[in-house]
Formats: sequence, C-alpha cells, structure tokens
Amino acid sequence: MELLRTLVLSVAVLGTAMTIVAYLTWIERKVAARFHNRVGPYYVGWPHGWLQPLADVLKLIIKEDLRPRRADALLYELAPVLVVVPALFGFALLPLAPGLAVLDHPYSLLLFLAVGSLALLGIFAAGWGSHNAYALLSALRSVAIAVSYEIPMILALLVPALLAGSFRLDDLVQRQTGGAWFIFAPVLGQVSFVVFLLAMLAEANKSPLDVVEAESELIAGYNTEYSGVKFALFYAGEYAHTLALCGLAATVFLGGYLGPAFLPGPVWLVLKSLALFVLVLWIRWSFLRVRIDQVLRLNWRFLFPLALANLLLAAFFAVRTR
Amino acid sequence: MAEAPLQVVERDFGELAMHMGPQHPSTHGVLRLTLRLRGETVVAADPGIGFLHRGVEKLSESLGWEQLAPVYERDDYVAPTFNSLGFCVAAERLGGIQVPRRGAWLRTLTAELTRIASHLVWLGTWGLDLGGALGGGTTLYMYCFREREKILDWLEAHTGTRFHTNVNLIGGARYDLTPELARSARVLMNGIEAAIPELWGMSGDSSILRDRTRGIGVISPELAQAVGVTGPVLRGSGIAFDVRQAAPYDAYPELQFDVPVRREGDAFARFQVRMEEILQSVRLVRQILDGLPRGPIFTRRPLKNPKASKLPAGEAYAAVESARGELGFYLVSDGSWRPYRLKIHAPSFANLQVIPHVAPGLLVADLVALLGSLDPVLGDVDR
Amino acid sequence: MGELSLLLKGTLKVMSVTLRNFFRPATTVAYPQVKRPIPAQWRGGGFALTYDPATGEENCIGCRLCEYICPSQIIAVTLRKGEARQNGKGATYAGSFLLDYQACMQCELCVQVCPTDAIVMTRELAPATTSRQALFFTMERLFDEGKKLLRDPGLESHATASRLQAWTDAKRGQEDPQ
Amino acid sequence: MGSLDLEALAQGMGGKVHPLGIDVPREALLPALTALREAGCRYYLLCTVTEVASGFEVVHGVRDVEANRTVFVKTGTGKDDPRVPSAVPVFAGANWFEREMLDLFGVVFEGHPDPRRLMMPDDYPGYPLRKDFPMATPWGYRPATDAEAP
Repeated sequence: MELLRTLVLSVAVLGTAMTIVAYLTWIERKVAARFHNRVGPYYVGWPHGWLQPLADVLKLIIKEDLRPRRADALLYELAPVLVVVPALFGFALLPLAPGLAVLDHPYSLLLFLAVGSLALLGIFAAGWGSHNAYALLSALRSVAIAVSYEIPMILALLVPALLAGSFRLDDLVQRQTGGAWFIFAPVLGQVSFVVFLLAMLAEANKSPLDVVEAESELIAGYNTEYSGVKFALFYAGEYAHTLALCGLAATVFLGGYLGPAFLPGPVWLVLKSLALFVLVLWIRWSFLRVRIDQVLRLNWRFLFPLALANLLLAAFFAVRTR
Repeated sequence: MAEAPLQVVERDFGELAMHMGPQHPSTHGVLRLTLRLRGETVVAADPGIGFLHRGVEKLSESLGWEQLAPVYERDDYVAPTFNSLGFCVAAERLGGIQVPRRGAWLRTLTAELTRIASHLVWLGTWGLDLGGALGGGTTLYMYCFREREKILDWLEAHTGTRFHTNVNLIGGARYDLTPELARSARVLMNGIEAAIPELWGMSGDSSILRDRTRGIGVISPELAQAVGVTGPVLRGSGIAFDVRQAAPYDAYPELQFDVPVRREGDAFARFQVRMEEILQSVRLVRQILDGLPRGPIFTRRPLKNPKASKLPAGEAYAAVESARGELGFYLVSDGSWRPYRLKIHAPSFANLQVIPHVAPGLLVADLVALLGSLDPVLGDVDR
Repeated sequence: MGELSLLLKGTLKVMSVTLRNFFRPATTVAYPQVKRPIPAQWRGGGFALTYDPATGEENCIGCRLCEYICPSQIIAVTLRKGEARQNGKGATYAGSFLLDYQACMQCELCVQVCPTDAIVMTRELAPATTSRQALFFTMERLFDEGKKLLRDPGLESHATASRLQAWTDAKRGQEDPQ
Repeated sequence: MGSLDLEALAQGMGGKVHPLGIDVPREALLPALTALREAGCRYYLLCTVTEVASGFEVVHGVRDVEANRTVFVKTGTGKDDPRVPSAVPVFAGANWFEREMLDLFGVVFEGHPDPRRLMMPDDYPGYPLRKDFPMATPWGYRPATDAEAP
C-alpha cells in the first residue's frame, strides 16, 4: 500500500516537474525578450508561442544522434543521464504539503545537496568523454567552480537548519508558519539568502558566473560534441537543476507550501519557485560574465568568509534563544 | 576586490598552440590569431590577416575618379561614410577643389551620424564578447542596436539607403537636407542623448566590466607612437591627436568639440574615450543642424562621363578621423582620368599591429576583451 | 569598503536599467503581417526604364552614360536609330539594355548621370529569384517595370536624375529644397 | 619638432626636398628616419610603394604629434633589384606595412624580422600590384589600359 502511494505521488510530481521544466525554456525566452524590447516566440502556438517547448523537443529528437569517433563511449553515453537524474531527484525531497513528500527523510536537506552535486560528475564525464580540447577545458573549469561553490551553499543552508533545529525540510517549513519566513530573519536570513543565490548562480551555470559554457572563449563548453536527444537531456538537466535549486530556496527561505488558503500548498511552492526563477533570469540577462579567476576569488575571499561569519552569528543567536 | 592577483603555481607541461579564428565568435571578422598558450595564459599571439583582401588598391587603378567613392565605402563596412569622405578629401586636396560650405556641412553631418552608429556597433559586439550570447551581453547588444536602427532609418530617409550612403562626391555632397529631415534629426539626437546614460549604466557602471577591462592590454604612449596606433586607441594612451583638430577638413574648423583623452591606455580607457566621443558627436550634429548655411552643395561640372573628369598629376596625402582612427589616402596621379597609385592607411590595420606587443601574459578571456577594445573591422584591415 | 559600495551601486544600476526596459513596448515589427514603411527616396528596390507620361514614348536615348559611370560595370546598352520623338528629345533609342542586378551595389550613379530621367530605381522590394538568369534585367523587363510606373508613379523613387542633378546644381541657392 | 629644417636634413643625406617631405638615397634611409625620430617624429604613419618608370619608390610616413607635422621619406630602387633597408629597427610600426609591400610589390626589406607574405597565400604566383601583373581573370579580361576602356 505504501509502495503504491509513493509510486502514484512520484509519477505525479515527476510529471508536473518535467512539464514545468519544459515551460521554463518558454518563460526564459519570453522574459529575456521583454528585457530586450522584443516579443519572443510568437508563431508556434499562435497567441504567444506556448507550443514552442514542444517544438524544441521535437526538433532535438529528430536530430541525428552521433558520437565522435575517438570519444570514450561509456563516459560519453553516460554523461547526459548522470546530469539529469540527480537534478530530478531533488524534486522528490521537496515537501508539497504538511507531511506529504515523495521521500520524507529525516536528513532530506543534506540528501538534496549530496545528490545535487552528483550532476558535477556528469558534466566532467561529458567534458572528458567527448575528446575535445574546448570541452576538456570547460570540464576542468566546472569542477573548480562546483567544488568551491558547494561550501558556501551548504553553510548558507545550515543557518535556517540551525534556526529550525532540524535537517528535515518539512520541519523547516513548519517552523516558518505564520509568515515568519527565514528570509525575514533579522540579519541572518538576508545574508544567507544572498549567499545561497550567488552559489546557485555558479552551480547552475547562470551568467554572470557561467564561465563553464562561455561561448566567446570555449565555444559551447562541455556539450560541444553533443546533439539530438543527448543535448536535449543536457538542456533539460540544466533547467531541472535550476528549478530544483529554486524549489529548495523557496522551501527553506520562503516557507515552501505555506500561504493563504485560497491556493493549495503545492501551487504556492510552484509559484514561489517560479518567482525565484524569474529573479535568476533578471540577474542572468543583466550582467556581463565574470572571468574564471575572479569567480574563484569572489568565492574564496568573499562568499566563504561571509557564510562562515553568518553561521557563527546564527549559532550565537540560536544558543541565546534556546 | 581587486587585491593582489592569485599567484599561479605552474607545472611546466609545455605550451599548447591554438588557432583562434578565422571563424570565432569574437574576432570581429575573419582574423586568425595563432596563440601559444600555457594553461589559459597567452604566451605569444600572431594575428593572421588577408582573409578579406579584395584588392581594392589594384581595382582603384582601373576605375575613374568619379566611380571610386562607392567602392571604398565597402572597405570599412561598419562606418562606411568615412571611406568615401576620406577619398573625396584627398582627391580635392590633389586637385585643389573647393567644397561649398553647405555641402561640407552636410558631409560632416552624415560622417558624425555614422560615427555614432559605428561606436554603437562596437559597444554592442564588445558586450557580446564580454557577456556571452546567453547573458547580459545580449541585452547590451540589443539596446545598442535599437538606438543604431533609428540612425539607419534616418539615413535611409535622407539618402535612400540605410548604410552605404554614397553621400560624398569629389567636390561636395549628393543629397540635400529637407526641413522635415532636419526636425527628425533633432529628435534622433535627443533619443541618442537619452540612451547614453542607460548604455553607460549597463556597461561602464557595472563593476564586472571594470574588473574585466581595467589594466588589460595596457598600451604605453611610446609603444602607441612607435606602432602607429590611431583613433580612440591612441587617445586612450594619453596622446590627444585627432585629425579633425590636427588637419581639419569640411566643417570642423567652424564647429566646437573637444577630444576625449585618457592616460591609462587600458581597455577601460578606450571604452571611456569612445563613449565620450558619442556625446561629442551628438553635440556636433546639433551644431550642424543649428548653423547649416544656405547655398549649393556641389559646384563642379555635373557628373557625366567619368573619362571626362581628370585630376592634375602629382601626389597628395589627406586623412579623415574615422570611427576607428586616421583613415588616410595617399594618391599618386598621372593626370589621367584614373588614379595611378592609391594607398589607403587603414586605422584597424595599424591598431591590430599592437596585439603581438600587448597580448603576452593575458588570459584568453582578456585577449577577447583586448581585441574588442581595439575595435578592428577586418574589411578595413585587409582592403 | 569603497570597493563594496561601488560594487553594490553598480549592481543596482544595471538591474534598474533592465527592469526599466522590461516594461517598455517592443521595438520589433512582426514582419510578414506588418511591413516597415519605405521612404520616398529609396535605393533598395529594382530598376525601371521610364516612359514620358505625356507622349508615352521611351525616355532612354541609348547614350551609354550609365554604362560608363557604373563602378561595377554591369550595364550594357546598344544604340538604335528611330523616328524623332514628339517631345523633341532626339531620335535615338536603346537597341538593347542589360543590367546584371546580381553585381549591382545600388550606388545610384547611373540614375544621377542619365540625361533624360530614363533609368530610375523603384520603391518596391526587388523580388527574390531562384535562378541567376532572372537577375539579368533585360530591356523588356525594365520597360514592363516602366509601364508599371506609368500606372502608379508613387512606385518611383523620389531621387530621379533631374532631382539629383537639381540638388547638385552649382547655381542652387534658394532656401528650402524639396 | 622645433625648427627641423628639411632642407638641411635632405642636403646632409644627399637627397632633395619634395612637396610631401624628403627624398633620400637608399643607403641614407635609416639615418634619415633616425634623425627625424630624434627631432620628434616618433609617430609612424605608413609605408607605401609606388611603381615609377625607374623602378620602385618606397615612401615612409612619419609624424611629430606635438608639432602636428607629417614628413614622407622617399627612396628609390632599381627595377631589377628592389631592395631597401627595413625601417623596423627604427619604428616597430613598419612591420606589417613592409610585409604588405613585400607581398604586393615584391620589394625586399633587408633586416625585416619576419619577412613573410601578409595578405596573399604563401604560394601566390607573382606580385599583384605591379603594373605588369596580368589582369586576366577566369571570368573574362578586364580593361587595363586606356585603349581597352569602354
């Protein structure tokens, strides 16, 4: 009986998550167009191109699925899967309603982060496997960035966990009932939210920290040699990873499924994640790219100490109120 | 955050030779940079050109004086009016031809508008280099090209075509300015002036661009003079030389404008010089619109058969200040209806020569920023 | 701290610029449905050999001036003697007139030198063709375009030979050129 | 540049003054350029070659930016041995200009650090900008002299 419930719930969550991921590309193109005083996709699906994601997926599927002759077969084929699966796994942990989550684990916050960083393996496998100088260079860069930005991300998430006294995402959300979202916590909330936001930008390769896939230098980064379905998987993986991180940020900082009653819980979670996604888009389409050494300097000299100090402050604050 | 740079401990595993170009998203045309890299740091860079060589100087020896202006406009295809203007100024100096005041003022009007359009192309594509196609770079590019479209629309109404306007004739201009065009030009200038703070806000104010361009590709005044760089690249290294002031032509003696100069000589200095030049051009266009004299715009015999118009034998050198720098024409005439020999001093050609001197030590990303700050146009380089 | 405040001020400035632009109307034009207006004086279209509206005779006198001036050397004209025209502009006509549009750079010098306003540029987009042959404007095609201009004079670019010569006339001094 | 008197400089080098600058014999080219540079002409403008009846005429353009004065230093070479000392030791900017002249005219610049062709592919037959370079092109002969012009 338990198995059946989880099966049904996970199919439902995965289904909605994948459609939202598909429509993220549409949202991004529309929002970017607004920033550029353009209109964005218009003709596919008449009023405003709402069929565009379907068209993109179909286009990518019918493309020839090739593999460079001297590529490392196993790594090359495995890479897209390794990128998509960890990203999708994140959705299983996010609590949709009090006590309702596909996988309700006492340490779900840490589990989310652990599985999330597996995607890095996929990117490196793609870079190394496709036997291409540019892809290799970009794979090296992605390892450097992911490793260095993992730490501030975890430290930023420890602060709400400390305040709520538990690693279980559902407890975190329960702790934020009554509008006491963690982002409103006096100093701790804002600082850890900003640190998490910057770490998310680097983790999900969004400009201004998207040095992993910098066209003007590395052509197309790790997915230079991919086309067709494999490229579509990479594309979906990247958006799913971003949405999962936005979902996590919404759950931890903006009170997940909490909200006035006229909308069911999960809808609130989706709305908050999309709001954060548009914020990420706003940042992405405004800033120029930062150089690779500046990205690393930003982390080790600014973000990491800030996150540590913030955690110390939170610990002091938590002990005093306990 | 611009503290001491990280000390890069380098295990010596030799150098990686790599071609950047001729098809590369950020080489501003068909330029091949043969790079020797150690890790991501450039050890040596050798620019290879000639991919867009159309033999314009050989072609000039088989076309008449009156037929050549539209051909030269295809040289520097980002700021075309300066090429035909340079040729006409040089031919007028060779032949001692007087240009009527209204004709001269109209030529300066289209020249300054083309300078603004060319600087907008430079800023937009530089944004793409620094920001990438899926990021803030595209936004800056879109804003620049939105303003540039307005200028091109005005040029289309004035001359009939958006870009290669062929406005300049030896001895004057071809199209006159109607009152409605004058009004719409003023509205256009107000639009540009309103857009500049926005463009500056997107680029100059953002600390990302400052960190990526300050101290990159520093050209010392001595190197600048020895290599002979020109235009905003020269003025970015502290040398206030502008052909419009040094050897004024057309309407510039009667117009007030100042020449922006920066001392640092790095990519950010060149950025500031070009941005202020846009404002100076707006000021110039407004002065022209206010004080446009009356009278004819062309005084030589009407254009009929090219074989009928001959220029006296002799040599002459004259230059105009194009958006990229000093665009000079060295004419040698044997008195016939065709030039005997014609050498074009292309500003981008001189500016590109500085790369082997300045590139060593930069990261690949900085090389892209340096290249963008030199604003080369490969049609201008290869002629 | 100066560096940090500069960083924050710069970041907010950039974000405010994109936000302001978010609410501005789109400047793009939905091309197939909405056409961009073509100005009166235009060099982007094709060519036409005009007729004299009063007498309906061909204007071209086959003088080959346009052939000599063309920088791309793509015009080829031959002379044909005919009967004198009613409007007194001589008795010679164009025997054959070939304009190789694929190498034309639309510099409008041919229109400028034409003594009888014969060759003009039209204001309708030159139709794309699927073969190179179709880009060779033969005399018949140019005259067909000329007949079209008779019916709809608006299709003719404002910059005809007489106007171009009037603008570049040395004795020009009046206030408002039109 | 102070009151550098071109006349004196030209005389000293065994050359003469012409409207755009000075004309010096081949051997005196580098001393003349160095003298001009000492006198303040530190900006290198251009190098061009004109094919004249007696051979090739190499012209270097240098400029004194403060005094806003441009001097063109000319030197002639024979038709059969177009050799000229390279100006790169004096002005770094002459590098590409001289390579282009080697490429298009075949004038050899002795002492040039990198005497490769600049524009044309390395195996390009002949020197295109010479008057005697055949203008026949696969798509038909183009008029080269007055007689054949349309």
